[in-house]
Amino acid sequence: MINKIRTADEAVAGIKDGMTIMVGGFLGTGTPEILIDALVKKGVKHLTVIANDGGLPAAATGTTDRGVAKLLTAGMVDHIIASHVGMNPYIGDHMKDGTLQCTLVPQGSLAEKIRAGGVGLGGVLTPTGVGTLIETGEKVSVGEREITISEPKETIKIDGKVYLLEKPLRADYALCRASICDTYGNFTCYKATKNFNAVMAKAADTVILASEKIVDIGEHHVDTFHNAGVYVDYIVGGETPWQI
Amino acid sequence: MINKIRTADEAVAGIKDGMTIMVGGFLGTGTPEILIDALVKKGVKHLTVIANDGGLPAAATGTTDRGVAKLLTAGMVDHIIASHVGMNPYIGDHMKDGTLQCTLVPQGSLAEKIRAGGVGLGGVLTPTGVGTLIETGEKVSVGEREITISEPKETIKIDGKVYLLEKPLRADYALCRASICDTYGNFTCYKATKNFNAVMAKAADTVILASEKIVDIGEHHVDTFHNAGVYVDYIVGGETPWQI
Amino acid sequence: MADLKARIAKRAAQEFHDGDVANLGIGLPTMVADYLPEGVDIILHSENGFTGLAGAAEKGKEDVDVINSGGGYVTHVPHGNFFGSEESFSIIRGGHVDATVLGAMEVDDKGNLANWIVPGKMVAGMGGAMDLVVGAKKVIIAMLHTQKGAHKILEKCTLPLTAMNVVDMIITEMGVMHVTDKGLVLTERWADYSVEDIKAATGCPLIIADDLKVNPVEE
Amino acid sequence: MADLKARIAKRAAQEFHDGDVANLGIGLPTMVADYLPEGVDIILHSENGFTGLAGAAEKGKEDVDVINSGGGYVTHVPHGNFFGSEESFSIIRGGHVDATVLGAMEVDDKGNLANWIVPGKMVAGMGGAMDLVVGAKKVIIAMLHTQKGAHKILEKCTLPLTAMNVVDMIITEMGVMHVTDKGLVLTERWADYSVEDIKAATGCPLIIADDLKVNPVEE
Repeated sequence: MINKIRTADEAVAGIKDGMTIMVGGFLGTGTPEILIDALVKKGVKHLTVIANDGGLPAAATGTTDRGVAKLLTAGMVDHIIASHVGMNPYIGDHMKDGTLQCTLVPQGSLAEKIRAGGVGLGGVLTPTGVGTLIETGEKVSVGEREITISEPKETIKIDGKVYLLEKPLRADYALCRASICDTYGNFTCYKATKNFNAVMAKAADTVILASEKIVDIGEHHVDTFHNAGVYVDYIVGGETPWQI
Repeated sequence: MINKIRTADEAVAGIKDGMTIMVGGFLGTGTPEILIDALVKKGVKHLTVIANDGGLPAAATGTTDRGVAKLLTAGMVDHIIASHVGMNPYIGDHMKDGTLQCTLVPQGSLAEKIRAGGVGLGGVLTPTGVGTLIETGEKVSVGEREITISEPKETIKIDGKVYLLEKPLRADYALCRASICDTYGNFTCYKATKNFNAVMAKAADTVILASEKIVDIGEHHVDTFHNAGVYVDYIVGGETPWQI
Repeated sequence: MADLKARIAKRAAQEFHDGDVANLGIGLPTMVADYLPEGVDIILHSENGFTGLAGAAEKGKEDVDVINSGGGYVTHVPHGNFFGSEESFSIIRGGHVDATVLGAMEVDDKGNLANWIVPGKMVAGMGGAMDLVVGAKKVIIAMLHTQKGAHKILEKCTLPLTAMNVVDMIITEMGVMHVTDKGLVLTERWADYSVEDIKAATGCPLIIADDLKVNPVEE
Repeated sequence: MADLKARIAKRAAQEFHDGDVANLGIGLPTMVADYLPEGVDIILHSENGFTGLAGAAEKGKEDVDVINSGGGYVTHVPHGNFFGSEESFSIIRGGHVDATVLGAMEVDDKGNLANWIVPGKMVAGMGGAMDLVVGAKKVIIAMLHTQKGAHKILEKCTLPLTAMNVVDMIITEMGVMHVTDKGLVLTERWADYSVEDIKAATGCPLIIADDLKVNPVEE
């Protein structure tokens, strides 16, 4: 059987300047920290990051940055596509001074756009955002400047109801986190660590899974694993529970 | 806590002539047989049935009809929307004589149309079926007659690629089957009994879940249950493994 | 003020039926869960991926895998269920949430809602708010009637919208209003606010229901 | 004939790489799994909802919860995974199946494929076939070159299509053909069929590769 086990450094070795990467997690819960750490160590630039949020800065955790915040603080990100960035002031500050592009997507649309990218659909027809600046793409003032936080979108009327056409999202790499996986990459994220991890694992050319626990194949009943290992390219062990 | 437990007869009592019902299962595996039996006993007419297939006739199982075949044999169905009907000759025969309407949908599109109906999307933009009679809706000869097996569909070009607009499917009732559920309706279908059961549970006004096993809430770890109980209106116990 | 907020939360709690699936916004809307009528048991949906949200986790007993959409450690009821974000919003957008209770910066008599962005201020992002108000079967705005005297209930929202035509009802410390095709209808007032008080505090025409109910002021 | 089918299956098996995800049609394509080269381990996707499809279940040892898409009792490898139909086709349509091997009633040099319906005959339905050929990264048609002498490889399919422009290569007992922008290119033939034999058995122009390979006939 194909061997997918890698070290974190090996797994992120192919990530290059200018790539688009997806990062699982929700405000630091369910984020693959060991992969992010390896990527910071590697030190690529000009990334586009697709994630729910901007992670948590050290000021919020009381210890260190968490999740995408590490990439932002390291100055590795040119563009973030997310649904909520208010918990990490780095983003607000750098949107303001024009050094970071931020595209905001309603959380449900974000998940569904990623899914569409991963499952071969041409787009998402959603009622969410109709009649808002997510549809029109109009600029928003952030003090002295006006910035773009959403591109204008097509609307399509179906049986009398208006929907936004939200296009699929894909990435070069997805960095995902599991609570448990087998050596083939079948995986499960416990409780609220699920968030974007499974859907992102569908939507990238290369998928890296960092797991708290890796078990031998056949050790657990097949239905223990909520997500299919066929999506996973590399498996990295050693993810730890978040120490509060 | 709200009590969702019902007998099969109680659960199907609200199903009326002319309704649209979804039935989980794949060639008789994962079909909620006790609900179908109760519905046959009740004896409604002019149903539109949405299912993967036409079930298995007694001739194929060697014992009795299974799945949707029971409803068809009982003459309760006017229209079936399915992806594969070749295993139940009743359908071919009655398409031929014009007494049964059959709409054929590619299996992946069928699942995704049901999902779209269940998750509030305006439709599915799929490459599947482009350039085929699933797009054009042209009639097909079944001997002496020509019949319609697909309505013509709109195509939408997105970034240079053509997609079919497949509209959402919803039903008045969904009859689903679980291997195990708790008394709130959180459920899991083991192995290949999953098929259409979870996706259909999203897409109907009333969802009835027949389960092999019902456990008390909290008896199992929450991540044992792959599907959320909020989708389920009624729970019926007593589903049994298929006796070969 | 605390009493007025409790009044609003208590009234909003009356809108729920046993077995409802609900999503409650942070702040005042969260209080609704504390005032459910006897025999009404609802299940709370948490946007970040579960049903069965319960209270904040006790300090030292946190499960690091269980947060709410604000990132705080919380607990869950034993009949809860956890799922990914695409599924979380399938539940929302698919109409499987019976009601949501939220605050607003502005709401107008067409049911338009603005509660996510203020031009010139920091952009935090909408999170799940846009999906929630479009998807929930019933959208209840629970808030103080004015912002330091300034109108929040308007003829037309001035802030960028969260969604169009989504608000079903507005509950404030002054009264209860329903968004209808004809306009905003006041169906209940509390005895300590007159119809004139409410009209003055409202930035759009107010239709007074024929059977306007007057709720007593609780001590 | 059995030998010729084995020849086709063996050649198709050469197209796989270690770790590939594959979906094999019924009949001849299923045989491909028996001829994988040394060191090539693939995982089979079953449309009805799992990865890790293995052989037919032994009589008396069937797991009634494990069927293949034809409804037959089968087994699964321990690193398999089961999922719902929407997920099964997410894997297919999303390009997560590296290759599919299928039979055809007709295929043409534009890569159009017809393998699901014959006007005038019983309508069985397409099942997952339309999604599979659109979604799989590589579509390999493995079949006998003609149907009792009648052409199956055509300039234009006459039967209703399963999908447009999806076929990548065709493997028959006579040779191996690739669908290209220029037309159908014969890249390999078996020694027991001459180029003229193959041209005569083919209903469309055939471009002969400069480096046409001649495969020996196995005893």
